[in-house]
Amino acid sequence: MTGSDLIGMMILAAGLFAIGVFGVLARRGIMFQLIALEVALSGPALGFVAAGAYHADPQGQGMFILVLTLAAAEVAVGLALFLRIRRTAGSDDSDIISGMKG
Amino acid sequence: MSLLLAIYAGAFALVSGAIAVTRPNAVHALLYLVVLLLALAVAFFALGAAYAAVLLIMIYAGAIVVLFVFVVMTMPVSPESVTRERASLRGAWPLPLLLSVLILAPFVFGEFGVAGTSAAAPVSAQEVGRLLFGPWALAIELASLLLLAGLIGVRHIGRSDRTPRSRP
Amino acid sequence: MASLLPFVPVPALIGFLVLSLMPVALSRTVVIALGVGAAVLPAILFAPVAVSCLEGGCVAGAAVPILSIDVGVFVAQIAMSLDPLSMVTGGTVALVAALVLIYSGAYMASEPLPDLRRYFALMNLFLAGMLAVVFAADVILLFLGWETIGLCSFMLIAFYTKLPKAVSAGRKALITTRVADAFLLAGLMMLFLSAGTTRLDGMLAAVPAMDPWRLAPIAGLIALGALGKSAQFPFHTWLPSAMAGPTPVSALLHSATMVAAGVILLARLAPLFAAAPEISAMVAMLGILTAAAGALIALIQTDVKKLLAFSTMSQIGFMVLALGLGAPAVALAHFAIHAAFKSLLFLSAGVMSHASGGSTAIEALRGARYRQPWAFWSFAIGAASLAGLPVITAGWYSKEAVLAAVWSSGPCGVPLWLLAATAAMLTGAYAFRVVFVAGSQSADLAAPPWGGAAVMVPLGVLTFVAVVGGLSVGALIGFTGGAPEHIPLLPTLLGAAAPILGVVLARQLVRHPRELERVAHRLRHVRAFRIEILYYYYFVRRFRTIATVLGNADGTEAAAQAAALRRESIDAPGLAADDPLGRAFGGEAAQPDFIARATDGQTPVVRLVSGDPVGRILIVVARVFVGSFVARFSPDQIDRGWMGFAGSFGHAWEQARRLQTGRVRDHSLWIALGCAALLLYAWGTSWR
Amino acid sequence: MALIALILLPAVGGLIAFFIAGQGERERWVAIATFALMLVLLVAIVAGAPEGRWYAQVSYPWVPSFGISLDFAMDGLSASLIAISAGLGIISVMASWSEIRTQSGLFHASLCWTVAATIGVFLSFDLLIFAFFWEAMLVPAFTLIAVWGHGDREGAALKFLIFNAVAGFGLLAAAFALASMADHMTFNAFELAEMKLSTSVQVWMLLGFSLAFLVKLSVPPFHAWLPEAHTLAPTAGSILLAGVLLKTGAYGLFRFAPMLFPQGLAAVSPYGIALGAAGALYGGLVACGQNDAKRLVAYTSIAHMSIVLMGIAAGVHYALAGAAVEMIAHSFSASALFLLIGALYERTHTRDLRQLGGLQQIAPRFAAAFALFCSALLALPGTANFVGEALVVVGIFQVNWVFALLALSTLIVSVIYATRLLKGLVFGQPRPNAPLADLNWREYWPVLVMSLATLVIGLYPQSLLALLEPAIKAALVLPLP
Amino acid sequence: MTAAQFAALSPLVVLAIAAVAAMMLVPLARIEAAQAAAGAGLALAAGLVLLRVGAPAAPLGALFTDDGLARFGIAYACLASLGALIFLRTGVPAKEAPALLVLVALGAATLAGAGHAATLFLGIEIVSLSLIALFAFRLSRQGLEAAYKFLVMSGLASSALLLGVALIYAETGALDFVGWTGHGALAALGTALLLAGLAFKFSLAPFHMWTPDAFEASPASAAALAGVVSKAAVAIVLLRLFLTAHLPEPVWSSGLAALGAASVLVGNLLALRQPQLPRMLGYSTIAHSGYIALILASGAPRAAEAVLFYLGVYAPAMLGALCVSAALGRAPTLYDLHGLIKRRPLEAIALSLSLLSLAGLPAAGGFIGKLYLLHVLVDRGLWLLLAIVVAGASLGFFYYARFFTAPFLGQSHDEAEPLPRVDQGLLALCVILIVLFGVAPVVLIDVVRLALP
Repeated sequence: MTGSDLIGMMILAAGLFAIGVFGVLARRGIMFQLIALEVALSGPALGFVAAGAYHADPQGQGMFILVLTLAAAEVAVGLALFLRIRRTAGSDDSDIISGMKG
Repeated sequence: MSLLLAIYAGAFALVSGAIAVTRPNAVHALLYLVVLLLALAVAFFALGAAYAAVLLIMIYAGAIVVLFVFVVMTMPVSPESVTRERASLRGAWPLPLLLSVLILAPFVFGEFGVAGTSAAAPVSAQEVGRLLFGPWALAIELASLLLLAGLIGVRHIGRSDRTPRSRP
Repeated sequence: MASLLPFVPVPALIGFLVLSLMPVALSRTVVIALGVGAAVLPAILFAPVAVSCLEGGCVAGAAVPILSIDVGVFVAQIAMSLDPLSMVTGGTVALVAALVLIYSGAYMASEPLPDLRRYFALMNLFLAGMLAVVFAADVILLFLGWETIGLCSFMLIAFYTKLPKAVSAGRKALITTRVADAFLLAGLMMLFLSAGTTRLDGMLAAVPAMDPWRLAPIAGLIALGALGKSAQFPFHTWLPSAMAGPTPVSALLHSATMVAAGVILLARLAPLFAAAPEISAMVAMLGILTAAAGALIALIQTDVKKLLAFSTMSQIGFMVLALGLGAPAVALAHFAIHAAFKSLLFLSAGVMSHASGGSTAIEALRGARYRQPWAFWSFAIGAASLAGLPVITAGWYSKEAVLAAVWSSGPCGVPLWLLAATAAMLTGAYAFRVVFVAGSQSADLAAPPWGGAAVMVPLGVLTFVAVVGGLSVGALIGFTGGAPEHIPLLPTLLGAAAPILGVVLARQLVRHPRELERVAHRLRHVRAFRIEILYYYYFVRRFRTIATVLGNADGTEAAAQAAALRRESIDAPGLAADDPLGRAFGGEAAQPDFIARATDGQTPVVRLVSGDPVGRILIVVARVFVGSFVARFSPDQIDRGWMGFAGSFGHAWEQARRLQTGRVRDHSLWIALGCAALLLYAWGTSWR
Repeated sequence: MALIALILLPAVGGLIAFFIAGQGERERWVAIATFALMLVLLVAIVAGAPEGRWYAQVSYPWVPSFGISLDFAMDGLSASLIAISAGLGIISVMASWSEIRTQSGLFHASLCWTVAATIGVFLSFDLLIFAFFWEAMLVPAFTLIAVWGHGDREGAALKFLIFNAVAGFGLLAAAFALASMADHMTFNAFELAEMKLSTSVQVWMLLGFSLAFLVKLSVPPFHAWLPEAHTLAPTAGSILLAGVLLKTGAYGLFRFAPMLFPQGLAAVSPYGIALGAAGALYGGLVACGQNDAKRLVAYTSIAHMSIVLMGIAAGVHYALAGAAVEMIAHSFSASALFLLIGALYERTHTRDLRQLGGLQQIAPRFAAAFALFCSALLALPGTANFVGEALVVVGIFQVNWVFALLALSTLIVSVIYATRLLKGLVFGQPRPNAPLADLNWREYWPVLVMSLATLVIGLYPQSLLALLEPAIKAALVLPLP
Repeated sequence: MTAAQFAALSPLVVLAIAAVAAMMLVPLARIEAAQAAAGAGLALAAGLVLLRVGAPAAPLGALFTDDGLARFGIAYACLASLGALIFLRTGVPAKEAPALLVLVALGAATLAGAGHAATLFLGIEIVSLSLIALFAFRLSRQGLEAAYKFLVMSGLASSALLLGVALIYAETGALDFVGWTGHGALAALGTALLLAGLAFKFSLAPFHMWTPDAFEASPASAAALAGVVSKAAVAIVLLRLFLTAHLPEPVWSSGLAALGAASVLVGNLLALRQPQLPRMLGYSTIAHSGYIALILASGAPRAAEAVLFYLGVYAPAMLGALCVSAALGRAPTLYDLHGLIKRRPLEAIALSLSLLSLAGLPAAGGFIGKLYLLHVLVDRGLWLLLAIVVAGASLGFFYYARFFTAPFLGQSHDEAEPLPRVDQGLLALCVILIVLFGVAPVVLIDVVRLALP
C-alpha cells in the first residue's frame, strides 16, 4: 500500500464524512438525520482501518471497534429519543422541536 | 489489485452514502445504508482487515441497521413525511452542499507529502485480539462503560409514560 | 501708630463674622449697632495711622509685613502698604464707608430682620475686602480682597432676592467682573512668575529688568482686569444694572469705592504701565471713550440711579484717562473727591426718592425741593461738584487737574482735551437735568419729610467735603507724589466754561416740551435769525434726534435682534433661559402715577428710553454666544455618543440571537461551517 | 502592620455591620465607630512616624510566584486622602441616617468596603495590589448606586461599573507589560521605577495607566459615567464618589505617572494639558445648562478633575502642588454640595433648579452653606479651591501661556454655573412656599466641618502643602521647559 | 498488574463500581440510596486520588497517564460532580440520574488521564452519552429537544474528531499524544478536525449552539456537569495536548485562538440581555471556554498554570450559581431573583459572589483568573487577543452586574421552602472558596503547582 493509496482512502473517508454532514444539514426528519450520522461515522471507520493497514498497526482496527461501539450506543440512544420525541411532540420533524432559541 | 478493489468499493460506498442521505423514504435510505456498509466491508477485506470487515457486517449491518429497521417498522413512514422530506431537500440543499464541498475540498486538492510504501504484511486478527486484551484492556473496559451509559440512557428515555410524575 | 494698620480692616471682618455666623438671634437695634459700629471703627482706627503718616511716617513703597507663608513652592509674603497712596485711598474708603453705613442704619431700618442682618454682614465683609485691596502690598491679599468685594457686590446687588431682575443683575455683575478678574489673575501670575515674589514692591522693582515682549501682555492683562472692575468700556454693562441693589449699596460699592478699585490698582502699579507705553495709551483711550460715552448716555436716562451709574462710569473714565496719561496722583485726587460727591449724590437721591414713594425715576423727584429742601440742596451741591462748577466746588479742582494733565500730555493732548472738555460739559448737563427737574414745582407735595441724625450727619459731612475738599486737591496730588500741571489760561477758562455750558444745556433740555413746540412753530412761521432759534434748530433738535436714536433701543435693529434671540432662546439652557446678563434696563418699579406722569405728554424727550447701545450690542453678542455655543453643550453630546455606542450592542444582541434559531439543522450548520473554516485554514497553512 | 490594619478595619467593620443589622441603628453606629477608629489609628501612625517621607511602610508577600506583595506605604498625600476618606465615611453615615431605610446592613457594609478599597488604593505601591483595590472599590460602590439610588439607578450603576472596570484593563495590561520588562517578575512600583525604558515604551505604558486614571478622573470624553452615577446615587454614594472615588484617579495619576514614566509623561504633557483644558471647559459648559442641581454639581466635578489633570500633566512644581490641593479641596466642596442637595431632595423631593428657590427666606442655614460652597465652586480666594486652581494655572503659565489662558477661561465658566446654582436655590421666590426644615444637627455639623476645612486650607494652605510636599517633590521629575 | 498500577487506576475502578452500584440500586431502593452510593463513590475516588498526591507516576502504558495533571483532573471531576450531586433535582421519580452522574465523572476522569486517542475518544463519548440522558432527564419537551440537539451535534463533532485522529494517525502512525509529531498536510487537516471535535465539547463558538439550550432545559446539575466537569476535563485534554503533543503549529495555536476569540465575543454578546439565569450562565460558560482557549493558544510559559488556576476558580463560581438556579425552580429569570436577599440571604449572597467571580472582579477568585489571562496574553504580546478579551469582558460586566444586583432589588415574590442543609453547606463552601481564592490565591496556586511537572 503506497502513500497515495492511503491518501485516496482518506479522501474517501472524508467524502463519507462530508456526505454525512450534508445529510444532517439538509434533512429534517430525525430518522434521516440519524442515518446521516451513521454515514458520517463510517468515514472515520474507513480512515482508521486504512491507516492501520498502511502502518501495519492493529490499533487502527482497535479504534474501529471503538467507533463501532459508539455507533451502536448512539443509535440506541438516538432511536430512543426519536420514539420519545414522537410521543411527546407528535412529530418526527426536527424543525418542530425548536422551542428554545435566542 | 486488492487496493484497486478497496478504492472501488470505497467509491461505491460513497455513492451509496450519497443516495442514502437523499432518499425521502426512510426504508430506502436504510437499504442504501446497508449497501454502504457492505461496500465498506468489502473495502476492509481488500485492505486486509478481515476482522474489522466481519465485525462491520455483524454489528453494523446486522445489529444497528436492524435496530433502525425495527423502529421504522413500529413507526410506519407516513406519506406526509415523504413529501416533507422531498420538499425540504429541494429547498435546502445548496448551503449544505456548499459546506460539504468546502469540507471535502482540502482533501481533494491538498498536497499531501506522504511518500513511501508500507509494510506488506496485513494486520491479522490475532494481532488485533492481542492488542485488545493486552495494552488496550482499559479501553475495552471503558467501552463497556460507554455502552453502560447508553444502556442507562435508553432505559430512562425509553421508559413508559405511565409512571406517575407528580412526585418530586 | 503705624502698627495699627493691620487692624484697620479687622473690626469689619469681626462684624461680618458675628453677624453672619453667630447662631444667636439679635434684636434689630443690636444688629444695626453692630453693623454700623463695625464699619465706623475702621475709620476711627485709621485716624491715628493717618496722623502718624502725615507726620512723615510714610514714604512711597513703605509696607508693614504681616506674615510670610512658606507654601513649599514659594514664599507668600503678606504685607500691607503704608504709603501715601494707601493713605489717601484708605482714608477715603474708610470715611465714605463709615458715613454710608451710618446712613444705611436709618435707610435700611425697615427691612425684615434677617435681611437687615445679611445686609450689614455683607457690607462689613465688603468693607474688610475693600480695605484689604486698598492696603494690600502683595498680590495675594490684593486678590483676596478683590474677589471678596466682587462676591459682596454680587450678593448686595441681588439683595432683594425675590426680584429676578436683581438676581440677574448680580449675576451679570459677577460674571462680567469675573471675566476681567481672569485677565487680572493671568497678568498677576505672569508678573509673579517673572518677579518671583508676591510683594508688589518686589514686582515693580523687577519691572525695569523685564523683557518688553513679556511686559506688554502683563500690563495689558492687568489693565483689562482693572478696567473690568471699574466698569470701563467694554466691561461697563454691568454697572447700570447693578443699581438694582439698595441705594446705600450703590452709593458705597458702585460709585465711591469698589468700582474705583481698578483705578487704585492701576495707580499702584503705575511704574509697570509707565514701562509699557502702548498699554498706557490703550488705557487712556478706553478712559476717554468711557468718559464721553458715559456722559452722553447719562444725559438720556430717565432714572436717577441709572443716571448716576453712567455718571460714575464717566467719572472713572476721567480717572483712567489720567492714569493712562501717567498722572496717577491726579487720578487719585479725583478718586477721593469723586467718592465724596458721588456718595453724596446717591445718598441724597435716596432720601429724595424715599419721599417720592420709593421711585427713582427722575420725573418722580419733581418737587423734591419743596418736600425735602435739605436733601435737595445737598443733591444740588453734589451735582455742582459733579459738574465741576468752577471755583466753588471741589469737583472743579480735581477735574481741572485731570484736564490739565490731558492738555499737557504731549501731541495728542489737545484733541483729547477737547473730547474731555466736551464730556465735562455733558456732565454738567446731565447732573443739572436732575437738579432742574427736582427743583421744579410739582402737584403733590404731601410726602412727609424723612431724616434724622443718621441721615443728616453723613449728608452734612459729605456736602462739606464736596464743597471744601477742592482746597485739598493740590495737597493731595503733592502728597501722592504728583505735581499739578500748569497750563495756559485759555484752556483753563474753557475748561471752566464747559460745566456752565452744560448747565445751560440742561436747562434747555428740561424745558417743558410745549416750549419746544412753540419754538418749532416759530421756526416755521417767523423768518427771523435769532440766536435762540438757530440754537434750537441746530443743536437741541439734532441732539434730541440723536438721543432718540441712541436711547430708543426698541426701535433699533440691535434691539429687534435681541428680542428675536430672546424669543428663540427661551429654551436655550444656561445663560439664556434665566438671562444672567440682565435683560432690561427698566427703572425701578415706580408707582403707577409716576409712570403715568413720566410718560404722559412728555414726548419725546422723556420717552427717551434709557439705553446703552454699546452695552446692548455686547449683550446681544453674549446672547448669541450663549444661544449658539453654550446651548450646544447642554445635552452632553459625548455622553450621548457613548450611550449610542452602548446601545449598538443591544442591537447587536438582537441580531446575534436570531442566529440561535433553535433548529438542529441550523445548529449543525455552524458546526459544519466551523469544520470547513478550520480545514480550509489548515489547508492554507500546508501550502508550500 | 498598622497599614494593613488600616485597610482591614473598615473591611471587618463592614462585615460586622452587615451581620448585626436588624432592629435599631446598630449598624450605623458600627460604621461610625469603624471610621472613627480609623481616624484614631491614622493619627497614631502619623504621630509615631519616623523622620522622612514615609510615615509607615510594610511589605508582605501575597503571590510570591508572580512577584506580587502587599507593599503598602504612607506619606503625607496618602495620609491626607485617607483622613478625608474616613471623615467622609462618617459624614456619609450621618447624611444617610434618614434616607436609608431598607437593607441598612448591606448599605453600611458597602460604605465601609468602598472606603476600605479606596484606602487600599491610597496605600498600595504594588501595581497589582493597586489594581486589586482599584477594581475592588467598584463593586460596593456599584451596589450603593444600584440598590439605593434614585430613578434609573441600575443604568447609572452599570454605566459606572462598565466604564471603570473596562478602563481597569488598561491598568492591568500596562502593569503586566511593565512587569514583564523587568529582569525578574515584580510589581513593586519602586523597583519598576528603577527601570530604564525608552520614551516610546513609556508613552504606551502611560496610555494604559491613563486609561484607567482618566476614566476614574472622568475627564471628557471619558466622563459619561459620572453625571448619572452622581445624580442617581444616594447622598452617601454621591459623597463618597465625589469625595473619595474620583480622587483615586487623581491619586493614581499623581503618584504613578511621574514615578514610573517620567520621560513618557514629559512627552505627552502638552496633550495632557490640552485634554485637561478642553475637559474643564467642556464640563463647565455642560454644567451651565443643567437644571438638576446634583447633575450640575456632577459636571462641575468633571471640570475640576480636569483641572487636576492639567496640573499633573504640566508637571511643574506649582502645578503639581495645585493639583494636590485641588484634589483635597474638591473633596470638601463637592461632597458638601452633594450632602446639601441630598438633604434638600429629602425634604422637597425635587432637585430641579426651576422648582426650587428662595432658600434665603425659608432655610437660611441651607442658604449660607450653599453660598459658601458655591463660592468654593467658583474658586473664590479664601477657599481651598482657589489655592489649588491658582497654583495649577501659575504652573501652566510656566509651561505655556495659551493653555494657561484656557485654564483661566474655566474660571469664567465656573462663575456662570456657580451663580446659576445660587440663583436657582438661594435666591428668588421661596419655592416650596412653605417653611422648610433647616439643616438638622446630623447635616449641620458635617457641613460646618467641611466649611471650616475649605476656609482654613484656603486661607492658610501652608500646613497642608507642607504635608503634601514630599509627594509633590517625588512627582516633580520633569525638566522645566 | 502491579499494586502501583492498580492504585493509579483505583479511582476509575471505584467510579465504575459506584456507577454500577447506583444503577443496581435503582429498582431496589429509594433514590437516596443511589445518591448515597454515587456520593460515596465520588468521595472515595477523590480521596484515593488525594492520597496519592506526590506519589511517583505508575507506568500504565500509553492509554492512561498517571501524573499530577491527571490527579488534579480526577480530583476536580470527582469533587465538582459531588457538588453537582448535591443539588441534583430532576423532577421525575426516575432514579438513574446518580448513576449517569457518576458516569460523567468517570468519563471526565478518563479524559483527565487520557494520553491516547482511544481514551480521549472513550472519555468524551462516555461523558456525552451520559449527558444526553441527563439533559433529557425531565423527559419534558425542552429536555428532549436539548438532548436531541446535543446528540446530533455531538455525533457530528465526534465524527469530526475521529476523522481528525484518523488523519493524524495516517500521517504519524501513532495514536498516543506523544507520538503526534506530524507536520504534513494530513496532520494539519487532522488537527483542524480534532480541534473542531474538542471545541464542540468545550463549547467554543461556532460549536457552542447546544450549550444554552442544555443549560436551560436540563436539571441544573446536568448543566453543572456539562459546564464544569466535562469542560474542565476537555480543558485538561487540551492542556495535555499542548504539553505533550507536537501538532502542526499554526493550525493548533491559531485555530484555538480564533475559536477562543470567537467564543469570547459570541458568548458575551449573546448573554448580553438574556433574562434567564441558566441560559445566561450557558452563554457565560461559552465565554469562559473562550478565555481558557485563549490562554492555551497564547503558548506562554505560565499557560498551564493559568488554565488550571482558571478552572479552579471557575468551579465554585459556576457550581454556586447553578445551585442557586436549581433552588429557584426551573429556568429562573431576572425577575424571579428580585428580593432574594430577604427570602434566602445565603443564596442571594452566593449568587452575587459567584457572578462577581465570573465577571472577574476583585475579592473574588475570578479576578485572579482574569489576571492570569491578561498575564499570558501580555506576556506573548498578543494585543489583538487582549483587545478581544477586553471587549468581551466589558460586555460581560453588563450582564453579570444585572444579575448581581437583582437579588437586592425589589420585593420578593413568594415564600420559598428552606434549602436542604447540604445545599446550604455547598453554597457556603462555594462562597468561602470564591473569597479565599480571591484574597489568598496562593492556596490554589500551590495546588496547581503540585499538578504540574
